[in-house]
Amino acid sequence: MTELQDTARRLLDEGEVKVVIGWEEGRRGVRPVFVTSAADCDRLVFDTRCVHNLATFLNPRRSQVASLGKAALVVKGCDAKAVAGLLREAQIERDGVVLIGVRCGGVVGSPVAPDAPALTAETVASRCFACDVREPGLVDVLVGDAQPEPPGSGTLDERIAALDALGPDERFAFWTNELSRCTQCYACRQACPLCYCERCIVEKTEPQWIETSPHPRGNFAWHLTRAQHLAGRCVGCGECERACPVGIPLALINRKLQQVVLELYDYTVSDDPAVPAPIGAYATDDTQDFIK
Amino acid sequence: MADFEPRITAFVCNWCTYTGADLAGTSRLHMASNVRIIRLPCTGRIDHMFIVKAFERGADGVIVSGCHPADCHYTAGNYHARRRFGVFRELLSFLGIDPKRVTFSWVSASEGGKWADVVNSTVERVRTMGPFDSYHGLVGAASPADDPFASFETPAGATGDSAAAPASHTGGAS
Amino acid sequence: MSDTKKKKSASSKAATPVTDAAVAGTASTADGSVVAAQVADASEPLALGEARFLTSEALGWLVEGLAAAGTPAVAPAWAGDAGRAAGGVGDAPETEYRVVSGAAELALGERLPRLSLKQFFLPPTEVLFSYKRNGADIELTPAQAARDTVVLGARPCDVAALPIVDKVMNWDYADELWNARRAATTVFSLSCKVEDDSCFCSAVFLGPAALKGSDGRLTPVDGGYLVEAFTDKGAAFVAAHADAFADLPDASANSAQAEQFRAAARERVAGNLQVDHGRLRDWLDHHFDDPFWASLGPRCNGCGVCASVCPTCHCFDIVDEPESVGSGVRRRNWDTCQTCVFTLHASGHNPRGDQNARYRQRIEHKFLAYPLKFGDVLCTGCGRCSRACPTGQDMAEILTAIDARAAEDAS
Amino acid sequence: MSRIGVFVCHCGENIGRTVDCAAVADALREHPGVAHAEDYKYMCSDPGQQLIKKAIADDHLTGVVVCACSPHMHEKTFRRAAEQAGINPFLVEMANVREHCSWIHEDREQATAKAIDIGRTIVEKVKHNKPLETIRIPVTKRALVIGGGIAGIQAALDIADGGHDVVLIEKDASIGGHMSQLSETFPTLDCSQCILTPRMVEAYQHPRIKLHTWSEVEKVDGYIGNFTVTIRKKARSVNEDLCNGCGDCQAACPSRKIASEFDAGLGKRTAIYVPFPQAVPNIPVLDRENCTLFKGRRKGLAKDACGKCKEACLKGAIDYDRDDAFVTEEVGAIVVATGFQLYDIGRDQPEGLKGYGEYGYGEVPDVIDGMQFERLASASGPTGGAMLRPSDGTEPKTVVFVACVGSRDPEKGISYCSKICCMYTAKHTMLYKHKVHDGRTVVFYMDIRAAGKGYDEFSRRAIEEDGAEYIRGRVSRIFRDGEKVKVWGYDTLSNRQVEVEADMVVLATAVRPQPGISELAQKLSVSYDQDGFLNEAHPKLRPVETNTAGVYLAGACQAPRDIPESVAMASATAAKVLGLFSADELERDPSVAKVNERTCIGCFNCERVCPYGAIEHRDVCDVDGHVCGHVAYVNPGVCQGCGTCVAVCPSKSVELANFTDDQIYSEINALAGW
Repeated sequence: MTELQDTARRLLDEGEVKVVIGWEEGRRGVRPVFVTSAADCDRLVFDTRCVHNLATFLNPRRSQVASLGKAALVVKGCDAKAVAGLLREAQIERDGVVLIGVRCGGVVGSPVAPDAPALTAETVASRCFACDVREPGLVDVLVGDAQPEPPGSGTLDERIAALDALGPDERFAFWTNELSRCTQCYACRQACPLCYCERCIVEKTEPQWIETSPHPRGNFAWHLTRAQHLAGRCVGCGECERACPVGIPLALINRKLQQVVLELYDYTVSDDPAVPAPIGAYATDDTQDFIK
Repeated sequence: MADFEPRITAFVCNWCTYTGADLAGTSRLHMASNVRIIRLPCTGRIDHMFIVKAFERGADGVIVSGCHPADCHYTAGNYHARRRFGVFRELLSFLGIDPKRVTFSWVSASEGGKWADVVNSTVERVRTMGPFDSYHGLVGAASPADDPFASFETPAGATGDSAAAPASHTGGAS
Repeated sequence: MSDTKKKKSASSKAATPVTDAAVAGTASTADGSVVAAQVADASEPLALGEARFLTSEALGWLVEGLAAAGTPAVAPAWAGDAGRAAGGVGDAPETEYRVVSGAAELALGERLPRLSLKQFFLPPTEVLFSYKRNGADIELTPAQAARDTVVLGARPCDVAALPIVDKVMNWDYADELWNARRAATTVFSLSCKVEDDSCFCSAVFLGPAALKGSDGRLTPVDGGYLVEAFTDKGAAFVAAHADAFADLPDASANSAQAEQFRAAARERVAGNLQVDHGRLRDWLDHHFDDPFWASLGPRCNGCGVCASVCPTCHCFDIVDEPESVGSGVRRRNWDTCQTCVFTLHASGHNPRGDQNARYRQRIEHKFLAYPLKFGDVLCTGCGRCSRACPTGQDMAEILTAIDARAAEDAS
Repeated sequence: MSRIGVFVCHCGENIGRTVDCAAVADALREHPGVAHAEDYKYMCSDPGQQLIKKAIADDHLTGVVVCACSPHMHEKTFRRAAEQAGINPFLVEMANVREHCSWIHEDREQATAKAIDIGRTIVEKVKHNKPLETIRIPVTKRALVIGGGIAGIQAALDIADGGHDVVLIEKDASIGGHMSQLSETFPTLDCSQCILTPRMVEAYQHPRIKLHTWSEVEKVDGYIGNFTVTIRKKARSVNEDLCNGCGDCQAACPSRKIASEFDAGLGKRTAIYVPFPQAVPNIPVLDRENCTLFKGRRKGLAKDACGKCKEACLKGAIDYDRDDAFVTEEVGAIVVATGFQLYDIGRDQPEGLKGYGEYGYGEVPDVIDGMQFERLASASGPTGGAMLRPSDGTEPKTVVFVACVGSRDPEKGISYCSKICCMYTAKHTMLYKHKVHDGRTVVFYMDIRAAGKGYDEFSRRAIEEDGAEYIRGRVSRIFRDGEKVKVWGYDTLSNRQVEVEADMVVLATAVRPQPGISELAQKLSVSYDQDGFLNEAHPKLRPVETNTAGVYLAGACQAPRDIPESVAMASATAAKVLGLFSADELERDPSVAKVNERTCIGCFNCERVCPYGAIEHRDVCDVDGHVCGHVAYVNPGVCQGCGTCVAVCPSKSVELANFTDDQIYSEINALAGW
């Protein structure tokens, strides 16, 4: 912790950055914080409640953040993967941000807790099971103690397997029920570090491909598109699901597509921006059993 | 369901499949009349939204077809399409939209016969699957238990054509 | 019913609203007028009805009976597995308002429902009319009329939002759809035991047992609920389902217990937030460009979840959705001032260029613009915005901060 | 409000027989936005076109739909007609109710209903058609030819003779390529140099040809008609302007034991050298790898270890401090003629090839490849044309030739046929026999592929007149046995093991693309196949074009080619180039992609998928003029209109003209409730 705070203090003191984006203890659990003076660096914390993907704040179109000046970002594994995505897709420049890596052994489901819960198979966020990054790469500084693998929890993959085992009609019923609650508030989009478009396709009229009315038909179109646009890009940070005010299990869809791109194109999203995403590339011998 | 005539929307590339379909015509190969073709320059141009919108507009099945690998008029459009649809197909399936309702095929300009097969086999497959009511009825479909404000929805009839149960539509003859 | 009975019941209930008003009163000295209004609102219907007893079992078969009769009964219910996905460590199971049909679903007085009651009066999407072109002329089918509905056990903060939004829905144009649903719906609130430190109803002229907007009220007592009706609608519902509403086992004891329950709740919530709305409003009025706003924007995702879950946010968007060539539906959908497209001009210019400006808009609409136009505030202190915010924006904290600045300015 | 005109063609009976054309016209007349609908026997006939023109004028049509045949049939016809009537041709679309309807259905009712749907779909599309103008691109009438072999020389001469300037670049010190190394050529056995050298000189002296030898393509920018090519002139250490090719420097050079590339390693050369006496230009290069002076400098010696060539040069042309220089050339077209290399079958192999260690090539001196044999047989070769084997300089009496070494052998990584080996092996047996009359030649082969004018007769002559023994089968092992070279093989016709005691073995090794071809291909954004040969635009109809407009292919860079084919391709590319240069402006189909810079977020997915490299980066500046971001820009001169970029754009900020989202959405929408 002090290591993190000292690093932040040094960066601000030396004027290398104007703001350090990390986590602080709020009135209700931890939350993102924007520290602009060295004096405030002791507010910075990192523990199992730091679930937010801070890479969202690097979206160049978040002018209220950009206007704070050059930033240092505290990143755990999933944040670093998202930063790599932004680099891969030319949204930011590497020397435009300082990355303070924190070793991460997994996080819990929600940042809202009086103090950091211990990680157990029950408390750990199901997505951490699929993450093998204990030490974020790509970073300028790495702080924190070495971390063990997160306690085993394949619940996400188990739920997917259970859905896969159903027939199409049952799956359709499941998702119709889930998606019928969607109000198309787009909190999932806003929370996603890789949904950075200034004008989202859903906001494009002429033509209005996706119906903005939150009836199940519009909601299917929205979530199909969101998932397709994230295929091979999603870092699996689960922020979309956490942001959803009506608890739609979006992580199931994103995780499923992670499994698909791995199986079809042998691709796993990493924190190495040099590795190209699977969509936008191709191999002449790509699988085509589904094409007659 | 005997009188059910599937409605199939086909998205095809201009250089191979569309020309192949032309060849089927010049060869007078008779085939089912349930398919409506939308011509595009290349499978690379085909967006997954086309498929979704086709279903929204009452299609019971969709065909996506273009040049064989290595034959793409634009060298690589079909390769990119192949990847995108490889993923999208899995996505549809996971959300319970039976991928058997979508036929992906390579049909070259010389394969008029294959085009006829693709058309007939797709129509027959979708015919046995029945109309895609579950998707067409999505507006106002949810029951009150699922959808708290369904009781405030207008009846499906009032929300336009495609929300009405399409079981009755009779393909070419309608 | 005999006069004495009527008086008795009237006097026995007189205490309740006054104390609620008193709570509100403590919240604001500068808003005497508003407080007075509260008291008036609250005390007016007291002549009606009398306290009844609804056992938990009776509530169960009342709900089943309504379902059987085809009358939608909306109540807090378990959300089921859905929603656990996003749940935090040790969170209580999610609940939601929905049309219920059985006792097992009911979750009265449990965790605050995910979305407020708003969705039943201003649905996330609703049909205004559908159109169909027949040759030269166009055939319009208007939206379906609202159905008689009863709401059982809603949170006072959700119920209070209804009359607050009524003012917006009727000040220039009378919104038929909203008004029709209001007229067709009978609302029974449930005295609240207060959820957590995000609640601040007592800081916005309300309280855990506020009557605002309620046709009747349930208050937990041993074995069930003490039921009061405050409007004709409320009384009519009780009368229509007399078999479910029994006499109180011990009227005075039960009333005392109910009042005790409410008092304890008021006690718990009062500490969460105290602001002076007069000076707060005044500060907002003169600090449009205050640097303070720049401290709120950066953290905000601009997702507008706060507005989706808010019982009083009422902005909507109107869209035409084609169903084919020449036919389609005109719909009204929820919208929120927190998204960048909300104020985006066709020219590309956006008067609310960043999230700082958008978050300021949220605060100023609720605590400056609405009060100036309608009195009262556009907030019922339910605290959903704080709980739902993915990045931890905290309304109570923000109001405290502004109030502190206001206090400085005042002195 | 749209005013669409619908014209339903009966096509005589072709459509009318199964489709009720009048009914189609009636139905579409009722469709929103249709201002005029009629049917007619032959719309494509002159009276038919007159109907359309009249309606356009009378009803002020904003769009035209012709329900008739395939757009591939008559789209141009009707667009021209509309243009004559004064509306933009791109406001006209065909509804294909013949090939896609009347010809493939029998039920009149269903066919008619379908024809109405097809018509509706296209009407809805045309409502969103926009007037488009043909794209015109200025053309720089100057060509670049990459590679100075026979193909490159031919292309350069043809283009130059056609009246346009040519820049010819060659990576070696001299033009001439492989052909200059050959002794005699099949099937005529005429002396290779005798026919090539004059062409080399002609190219060198041609007033319209600018020659860069010892040079390579560094960078290619721009597009058809407007390429900017950066050329790296490798440090030659000799000033071309001063050198008069006297050769004194070579005479003076102390290091004389360097294997000569020109003699395929059989001969020796000096460090400063002219590759061969007839080299063009006759200007030496200094091989810095093997030069004593540069070896010394690399070791960091204080003072230069040599300098004899500089002393010897009376013109003072030697310049040790010359560095690579870069020149840029503006050209309108590029001919790629980079040729081939022979499969070096030594033990160590790159890119998944296995080599033929079992043949002892590179270990047994008397096992040589075809090019080395050419040098042995050549009058200008290391032996002055005497047939002497490398190991001991004696005359080999038994020579075994092995065909298909590498070729047609997927196991070893190459599955294609190298095409020229059958012929040059036959030639080799003859060249040998003509020099060693009592010699014996044995040829191991798979099949004899002698398709070509006079080719089969030629290979027969080798057998029938010059007594070559052809054994159908593969060779399993070649190894040294004292003075001899033992060849173990198998005769598949007589089903027996064969062992031949040879004095020399000649391997007909496979033809492979030049090293570095993939890098060049990327610079030109030309695709190449799994073997590294460059891809033509269409194997049948566009054999010398590539998918990058303005870039053409000649010779063995596209596939194994013999001399006549290479020359033919070269002339074909010249014809293409001259055609391109025949007009001042190039006309392009306007249905290309365009980026909406207001909503583009610069993720450059489009760039990743564009097959033509048509996407460029554009800076976006804030009000103060500071660069605050980047957006994509589609170069309309390069874009071919496939639309792949549109499908991968997350914010839908690219539109493909005439296949816009609006048009496609409307087509899908038109099918609702059919």
